Amino acid sequence: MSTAVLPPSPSVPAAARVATGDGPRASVAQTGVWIGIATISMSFAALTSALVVRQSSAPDWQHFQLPPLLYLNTLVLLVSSATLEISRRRRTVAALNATLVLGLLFVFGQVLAWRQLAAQHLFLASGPRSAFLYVFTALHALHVLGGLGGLLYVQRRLAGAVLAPTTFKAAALYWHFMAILWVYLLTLLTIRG
Amino acid sequence: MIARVVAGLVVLAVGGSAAGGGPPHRGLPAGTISGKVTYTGTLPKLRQIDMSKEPNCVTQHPTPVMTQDAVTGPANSVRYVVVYISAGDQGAPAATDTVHYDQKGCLYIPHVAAMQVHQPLAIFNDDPHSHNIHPLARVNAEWNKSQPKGAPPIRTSWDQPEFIPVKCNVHPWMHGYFVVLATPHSAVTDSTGEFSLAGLPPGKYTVTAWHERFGTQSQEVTIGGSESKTANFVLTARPY
Amino acid sequence: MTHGVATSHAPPRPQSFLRRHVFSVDHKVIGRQYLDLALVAVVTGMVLSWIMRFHLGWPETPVPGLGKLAPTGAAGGVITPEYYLALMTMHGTIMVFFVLTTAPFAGFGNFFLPIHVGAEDMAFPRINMMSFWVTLVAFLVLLSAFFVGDGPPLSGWTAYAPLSAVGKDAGPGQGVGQTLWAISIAIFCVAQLLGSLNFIATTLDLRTRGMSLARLPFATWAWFITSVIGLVAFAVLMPACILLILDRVAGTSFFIPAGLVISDRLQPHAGGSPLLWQHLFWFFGHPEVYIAILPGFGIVSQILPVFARKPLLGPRVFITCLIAIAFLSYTVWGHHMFLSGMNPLSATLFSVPTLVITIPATIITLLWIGTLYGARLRFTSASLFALGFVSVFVSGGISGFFLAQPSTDIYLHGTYFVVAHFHFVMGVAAMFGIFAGTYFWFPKMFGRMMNETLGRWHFWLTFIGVYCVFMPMHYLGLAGNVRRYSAFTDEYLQPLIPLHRFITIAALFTGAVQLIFLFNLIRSRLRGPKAPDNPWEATTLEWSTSSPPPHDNFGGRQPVVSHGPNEYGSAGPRDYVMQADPQ
Amino acid sequence: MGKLFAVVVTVIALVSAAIFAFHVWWLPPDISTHGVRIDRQMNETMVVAGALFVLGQLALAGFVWRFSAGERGAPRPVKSFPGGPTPLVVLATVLVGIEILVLTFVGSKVWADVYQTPPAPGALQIEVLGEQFAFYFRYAGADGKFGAMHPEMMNDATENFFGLDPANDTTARDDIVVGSLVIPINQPVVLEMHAKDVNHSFYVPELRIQQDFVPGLVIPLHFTATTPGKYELVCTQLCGLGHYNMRAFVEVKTQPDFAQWLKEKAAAL
Repeated sequence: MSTAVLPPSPSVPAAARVATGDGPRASVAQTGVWIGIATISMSFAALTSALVVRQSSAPDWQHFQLPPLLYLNTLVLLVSSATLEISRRRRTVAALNATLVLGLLFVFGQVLAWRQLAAQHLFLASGPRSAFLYVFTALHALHVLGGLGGLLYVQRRLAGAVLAPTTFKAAALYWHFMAILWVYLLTLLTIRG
Repeated sequence: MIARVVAGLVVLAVGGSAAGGGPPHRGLPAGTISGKVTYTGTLPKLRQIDMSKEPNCVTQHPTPVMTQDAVTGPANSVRYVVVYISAGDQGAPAATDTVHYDQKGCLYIPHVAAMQVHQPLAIFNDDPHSHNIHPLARVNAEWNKSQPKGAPPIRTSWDQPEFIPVKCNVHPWMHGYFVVLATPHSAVTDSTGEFSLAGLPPGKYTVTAWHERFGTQSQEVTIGGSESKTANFVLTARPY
Repeated sequence: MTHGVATSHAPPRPQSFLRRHVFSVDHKVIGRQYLDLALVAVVTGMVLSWIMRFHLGWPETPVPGLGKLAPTGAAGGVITPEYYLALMTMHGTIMVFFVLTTAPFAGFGNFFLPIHVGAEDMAFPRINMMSFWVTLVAFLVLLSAFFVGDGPPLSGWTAYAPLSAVGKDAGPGQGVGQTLWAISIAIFCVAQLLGSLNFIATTLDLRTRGMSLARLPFATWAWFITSVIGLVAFAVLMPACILLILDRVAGTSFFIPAGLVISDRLQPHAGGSPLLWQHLFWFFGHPEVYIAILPGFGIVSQILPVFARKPLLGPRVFITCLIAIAFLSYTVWGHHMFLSGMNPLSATLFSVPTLVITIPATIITLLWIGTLYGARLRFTSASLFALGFVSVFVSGGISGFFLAQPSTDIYLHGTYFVVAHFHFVMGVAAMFGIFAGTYFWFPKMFGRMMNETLGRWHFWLTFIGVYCVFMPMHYLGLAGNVRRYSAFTDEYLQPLIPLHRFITIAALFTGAVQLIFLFNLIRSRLRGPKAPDNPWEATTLEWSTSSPPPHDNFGGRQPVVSHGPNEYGSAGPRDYVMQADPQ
Repeated sequence: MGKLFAVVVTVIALVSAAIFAFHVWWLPPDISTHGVRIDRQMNETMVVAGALFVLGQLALAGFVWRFSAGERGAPRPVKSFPGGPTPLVVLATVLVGIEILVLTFVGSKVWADVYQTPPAPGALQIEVLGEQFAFYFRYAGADGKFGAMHPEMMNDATENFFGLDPANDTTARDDIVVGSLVIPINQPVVLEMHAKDVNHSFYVPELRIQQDFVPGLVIPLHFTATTPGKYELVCTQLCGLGHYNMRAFVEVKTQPDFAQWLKEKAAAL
């Protein structure tokens, strides 16, 4: 059995372990995020088709003005994407902290928007449009919290200067997707007024 | 099987007569309130129950069976009226005999069963096919049980007073009532429309007559000693 | 004997028993855990089917002991109609989700996909471990429906609204039981999505040197494509379950229209569409049946060449057909709803892709049969079950022709013909795939050989048994026997009762035969003879490492692949070339 | 071992196919005008599918019989399928492809006549209500008009299954509500299908017709019966614990008998 001596190939890191080498394999985290994005998009596509079918199935679709706070929250989320991109390019912790704060501000803003809706007596069960509004905002906020968890993990590793750029890129990719998804959802809910 | 049918008949005879429940107090003076329930106004037209879905039941009823929500007897008497003491009851001993509720020929026998809170109730299925009993209780706990052919009787009791409509999901025309009362003094009128509440210690009572379609009426009756008072009720009937 | 390159540093080896055997991130332990869960689930599901079949054959005969086990559901040992439907719902849900999706895909896939691609573990080991424990939680939540409220739900594994969405007014089991069902399935979706994510990331990114996509073994191709289908399918079922739970507990009306009077009560809902649930469910439902069968395709295509001692005929054609089936599986869901009140024109539109999808399936079957041409077939339990898979899949697939056309579906929809079709394809063919995979990979997974004689007895009795159970169901369907009936009181069903009794006897016999397999599993795991590294002389990477494989699969060396998985029947001292053999 | 497998598979294939071929269990005789074409479609598919089934199983059995490794003698050199996979792909695509075209084209016409064409103008209109665990049927009565349905007034105890309000809806007073579907022969009938609570289905094997009730929708279903007699209508969509017992009888009467029956029911109102 001839054992050819080959140059040591880049290690095969599981995402859990520190990825020092910068080989193509290290982008496993990015592949994982892209697959996650595909899954989440499919879920919201299913919910979109449910919204369309539900709107046409009965004339009880409510017509009310969305609380303007939602549009402000969108701005907050977009700014947080920008700060994250700055943090990724310059690997600065300050910008990353700003992203975390803005992310939390967005989630807090969403809850505030819920309270405004409640004040207008628009609850989950009061009609199909408000039901879909609550379902969309709740599921999106849940995934934003998941993204914040990822950013905390990235922050801890960035502080310890052991963060592979691809892992940072993966986390940033997920966060930008959160912003894009929210813009889509808000547009859908607005035009389906 | 034969034994149960005979038992069912015996109960029918006892339950059918107007001498309602409520054991008399030993030795104390005990009065009786009796009377007759009649109706005025035009009766709704009773419709024939269509049991064509269940051939076993169609064969058990040679003559057509009419709906039982407004059953009347001779001289405008009204059947299936529950007459009971709604106020002034002085805490008589609880009724302990088991109330028999039978399903025979895709009908509930008796159509209306009066019982006291916590009184044992036994539901029999004497049909050659499965029934399912669904008491639509709101105050009490609601349940919905099937009783296949030959299954053991369902033994239960109710712990809150309530007028519980009972339906069979498998045979939608089957309807009955469990009238659960706080007092043991109650009676269900038969086709003569007469009732009698015995064993009442002296006191002021409110007697109420309830019918599933013609509503409720109450009267005040005071019992001095071992005397018998009459209380007649006249319910109003509407065609639709 | 393995040839490869020293990896820079192996992952730290967990020490405590808990870390190594219970909360382990090693894909092999997780694969075994999934298979053990599937074993418990399949035994539960089979026992439920025994009780159901016995009730159909002899409705009035009490089952001794059942009265004590289920006092409300089976007072006096005779089960009530609602308990029969509850058992049917749990049988369907347990078998489809916790056996046919868990064992062939998550069980064998978790164990062998990383080894097949030459990796040390899955791309995200911790997520992989989480996906098993979340599946276990889902299974326990589902089983808790037996012990809570008024019993398990009775709306079938399809849980059509409004029967499933209205609440306890719709009947016993529709209160707490149905909510637990919906929560359990939502949790299961999360677990499957995490699993699929791991499978795809590992297949794409962690392939060792020389392991191009073309050289992936067929089983891995099947797991990879199944995980892509699963990703999209379960991503649709989860929001559907969330909307169903909201309809049930939060008073929304996604699936419940106005003016419904149930148990003499006007329901406080308005505007929902019951067809919306059917569309969302079946958009997941049909890809789900391909998730159950494609791993079986992969396993059979992996096993047949080994025992035919010749390459699989047309490997590229096989892979193309798998991909074609994956795409087409998302265009056919309407054939479940021809008569459901959906626009009749779309029935014609859905019937065309349904019939077209039979072409790739037929091609794959012909490839298997073509592989047998000129072979030198060796008969072991694994190869017998693989051949049995081909025969049973042909029977099940052909009855699909009748259900794919709306005109014949008018008569056959909702009858036992449908029950025969999906049991043959999912209940038997997929199970034969799992049996074949077990007999084939048991030596590699546990380092011990299974007993061949017991294996052969198990095959012959099961093969004949399943035909006796499920082929007559086609005849029941032709006679118009409606499915999901707990008793046959209609006059036109009376002459069919003897056939039902024959099926019941065959089902009890075939079920009992599975004890041979169970006994063989346990005995071989404890006292089976030591297994060599490559007992079947196969070529894929798992056979070039020890049995069972070490913690990092290849003992510190990363394999270099220089051959495809299909190198059988070659000239030379050995009639096969292993993938890891040097050039 | 290979020969045993081949024999078992062949026996199973031939026995199963024979039971199908000799119609040991088969569809009941058809009594509807559109049913004959469904039966023809069923027979055609049975022939084609039966052939594919038997050929498939026999091919598998034959190859296993022929190519199992002989215990005696030197191992024969391995031969691959003549021409590789392409002939099989072509065979499958052409064979199954043609069959699909034929079945779809013919089948879609049969389906369209029943489900995509409006009912004939002179069709007798009958309202059907599917409720938890019984069917009820309503005829328009003398005035030819159906009274409005009020879900909140539905009361099974007083046989008011359709929630009619005869007090102040005069058209409802003459509506005939019965528990079995009585229809005249050779006259198109259109059923307006209402679901009171959950999904149900309308299935009469002899009429070769099946259609789900969907709560919230009123679905028309039309057919024409040709043979007098009494047939069973059953529910095929799981609707709860009484699903197995949800049944009604379909009585197909000659024209005079039907008119007589209608008069009796109207009088008994």
